[in-house]
Amino acid sequence: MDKRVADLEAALEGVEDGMSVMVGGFGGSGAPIELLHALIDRFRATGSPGRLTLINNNAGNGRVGIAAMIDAGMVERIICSFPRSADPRAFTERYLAGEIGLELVPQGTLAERIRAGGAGIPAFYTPAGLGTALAEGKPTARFEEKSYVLERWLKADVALIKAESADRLGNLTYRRAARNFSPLMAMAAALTIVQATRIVAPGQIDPEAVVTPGIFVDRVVEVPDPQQEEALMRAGVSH
Amino acid sequence: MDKRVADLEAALEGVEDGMSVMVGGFGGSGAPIELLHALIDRFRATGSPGRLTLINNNAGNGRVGIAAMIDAGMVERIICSFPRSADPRAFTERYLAGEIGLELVPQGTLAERIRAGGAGIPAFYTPAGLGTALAEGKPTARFEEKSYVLERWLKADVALIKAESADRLGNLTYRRAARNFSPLMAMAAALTIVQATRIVAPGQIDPEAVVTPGIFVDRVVEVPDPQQEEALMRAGVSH
Amino acid sequence: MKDNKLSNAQIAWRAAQDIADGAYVNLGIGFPEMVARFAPEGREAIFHTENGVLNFGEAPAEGEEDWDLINAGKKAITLKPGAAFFHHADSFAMVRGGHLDVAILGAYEVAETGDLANWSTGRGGVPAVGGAMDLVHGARRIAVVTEHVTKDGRPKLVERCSLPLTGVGCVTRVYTSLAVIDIDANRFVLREKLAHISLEALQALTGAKLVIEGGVSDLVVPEI
Amino acid sequence: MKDNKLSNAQIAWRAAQDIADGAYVNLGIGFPEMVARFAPEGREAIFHTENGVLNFGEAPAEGEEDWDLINAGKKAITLKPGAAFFHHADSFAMVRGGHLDVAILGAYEVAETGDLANWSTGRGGVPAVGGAMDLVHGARRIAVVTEHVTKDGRPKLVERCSLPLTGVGCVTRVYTSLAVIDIDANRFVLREKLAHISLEALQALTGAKLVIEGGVSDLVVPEI
Repeated sequence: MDKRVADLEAALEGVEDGMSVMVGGFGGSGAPIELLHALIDRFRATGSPGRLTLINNNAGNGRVGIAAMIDAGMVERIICSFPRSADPRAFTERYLAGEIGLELVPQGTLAERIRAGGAGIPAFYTPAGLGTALAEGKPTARFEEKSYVLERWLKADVALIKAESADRLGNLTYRRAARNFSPLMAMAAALTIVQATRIVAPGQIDPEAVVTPGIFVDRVVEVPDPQQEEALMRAGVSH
Repeated sequence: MDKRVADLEAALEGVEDGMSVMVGGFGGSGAPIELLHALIDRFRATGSPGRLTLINNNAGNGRVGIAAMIDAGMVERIICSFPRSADPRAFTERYLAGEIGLELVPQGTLAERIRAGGAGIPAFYTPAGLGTALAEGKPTARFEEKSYVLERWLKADVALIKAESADRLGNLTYRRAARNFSPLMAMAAALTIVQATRIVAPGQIDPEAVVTPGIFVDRVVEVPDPQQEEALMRAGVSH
Repeated sequence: MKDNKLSNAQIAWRAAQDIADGAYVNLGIGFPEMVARFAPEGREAIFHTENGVLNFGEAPAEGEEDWDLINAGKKAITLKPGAAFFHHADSFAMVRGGHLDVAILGAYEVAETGDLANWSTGRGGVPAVGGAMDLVHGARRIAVVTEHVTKDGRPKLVERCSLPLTGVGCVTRVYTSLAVIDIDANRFVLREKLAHISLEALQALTGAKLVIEGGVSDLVVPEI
Repeated sequence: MKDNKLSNAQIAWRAAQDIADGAYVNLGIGFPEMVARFAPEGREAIFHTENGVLNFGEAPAEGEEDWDLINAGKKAITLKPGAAFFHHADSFAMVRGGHLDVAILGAYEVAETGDLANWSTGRGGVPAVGGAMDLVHGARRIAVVTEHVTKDGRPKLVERCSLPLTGVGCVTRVYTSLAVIDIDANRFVLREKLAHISLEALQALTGAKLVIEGGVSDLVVPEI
């Protein structure tokens, strides 16, 4: 079993028009910049993949990563909890022009919906959002005299993940707070594509320290010295 | 903040008659033998705590640990997935005599109910048990043409956990497959009591490798060279 | 004291005095983050951030940032010994599961019923909610730090919120630039106020009745 | 071949031949565990056990057991390079979430509808279910390995299960001591049978109609 692929293009094979794509990261921490930029390059060269639904905590920052995908016109809709950022122009302009869809989800509900998608739990009750505009129209139920909102699982066609270490079986570790949504998204996508800062031999990752077991991973591509969204932003880089 | 306590007696303070007690472990791996035996010793000396509801994957083996608690007459009811074992006498005799209650729960549902208890999810849908005797009387619902059973969270008054390393803040690691239910139970109990094979200084456990963050832990007692249920069993030990 | 009211730092200081030793605390994005600076001597609070860190410390020096080590406001942080990383589902298990002792949040409006509005100005633009709707139902105690009135002088403490709600009946204490107010049985109960403000003046700046119960202390904070 | 039927090891061998390279596999407690011994040359399967291990290997030598390293049957195992530990909720996320390619389970009865009964003999005693009810709804393919008939000669493949069900409509292939049978559209479709057994004899040992569709091959296994 060898989930390694040679390059970003091979890693992204099969990401097509109209797909739902989970993108790991919280702000710039954990954003798989090289995978995103390779997808943009393909879109610019071939016109595909377009009409994507992105699932991320945020909606991009500056002119790189998710923001650059929006700028390129690849994104039809975003499911996120917090579409504001230091430089939210890309999303804001399209959103106010009615050119991009938004499903706003409370952050904990977003995380739990993705986990549920990966764990085979089609629906669960949560107190979050109860009595607010974000729960309008959703079923509610009472348990022990408290009311809760019924929320559905969230799955995706593809997950794009940035990891720290990986082996050929797809076992992953993450770097510090770059972990965030990535282990959940790896579980919830039909095709989980990982860029890892380093690929090591099986056994080199302590079995106790594996955060994402390989069963959740389909492809791994090594990207040494990955770019960091926040650093690119501050350097004024556009992709 | 210092969650360390001096000895097993101090660790177990407040475990009282009629409480629900989650006990970490799967068979002998992860069973907190010293905590259980200290509780038995207290029961023998004082007649308390009795009438306990135990939550564990199993229902004891041989004459130690949970089986010894049953033998001692402390256990009113067990919630578990698999009450059979190599030597299930303690449970089997009392169960067939109608002297102990049993709530049988599919193993994945048991794990998820405990996680839900810890995560503030009062109920969730699962396919497990659908159309079987174990789902009788439970609400069902259809999602995307498939039916699911509604299951409720499971919480407890106390969790008794065996960890490998701990620090004074309650951060924990486990040893190999002894992890099993313990991280979930630590989340789901009002009072989480941990016996750790070694207590280390804060920072000695890599923040990336913490399995149970200290927020879920109330007390830690050091038990070097802990006994292993399977080994005790094979040596014919009775407590 | 500028303009006869507390600065944000002073409001944060006052809120910090109510954090018990050993408390697990989540601070909202922006001004509530300042609370962490004022933990009273001898008390150790452990701070949680939604994006998967427990026990983080001060911001690093400029130029020393690691952008994989940030808080929910995307600001660079540092770690204290005994920190832990975890993924978002575990992070919100801590929140939703009732494991945090207190969350201290900002507000657009707080109602005497404990309703909180702090995510949408209702004026169009881009809505954003983040973790606020989970926090208000998760932490054992929800406190708010806020100016007593809006920039144009309208009350932020009201009978019923006019803006989209974050949570219903969740706030139990409000630290404002003028007062400390508990919410109890759908009433604003005044606990402390700045000495120089009369009850009448404070009531005039408040959009719902201020109840007095068991006495009102002076709100005293250091110059910061 | 003893008694003109396959041994458990031979049934397990046959089941192993259908495991694809790179498959993630869960094996039921007891006789299904033998499947792991017969992975075909050149194919690498990764075995999952409910109690939180991926990529475990053979049993250790006697005396070398680490009782914190066991499988769901509480038997000592070893690790292969690239193994991972995880807690029970993550383990059953793998199961319930459809991440396993195949689960190979034992059976008391299998119905032509794909219903499986393997957890309770319905005769009183102590019931125990373990992870079976999760596995039957989780793995992408549910196969059964079993004797073709019970010890007292009654069919284990039936029209409707008489024992308490583990899962409804979940099994798609059955490897017995006499045959390999697919379950398709609520029918037992015979794929392979031992050469020396006539169709009529096999049908007589089976509690529901055996459908022939596209030919029946000889069931050929090595002496083990």
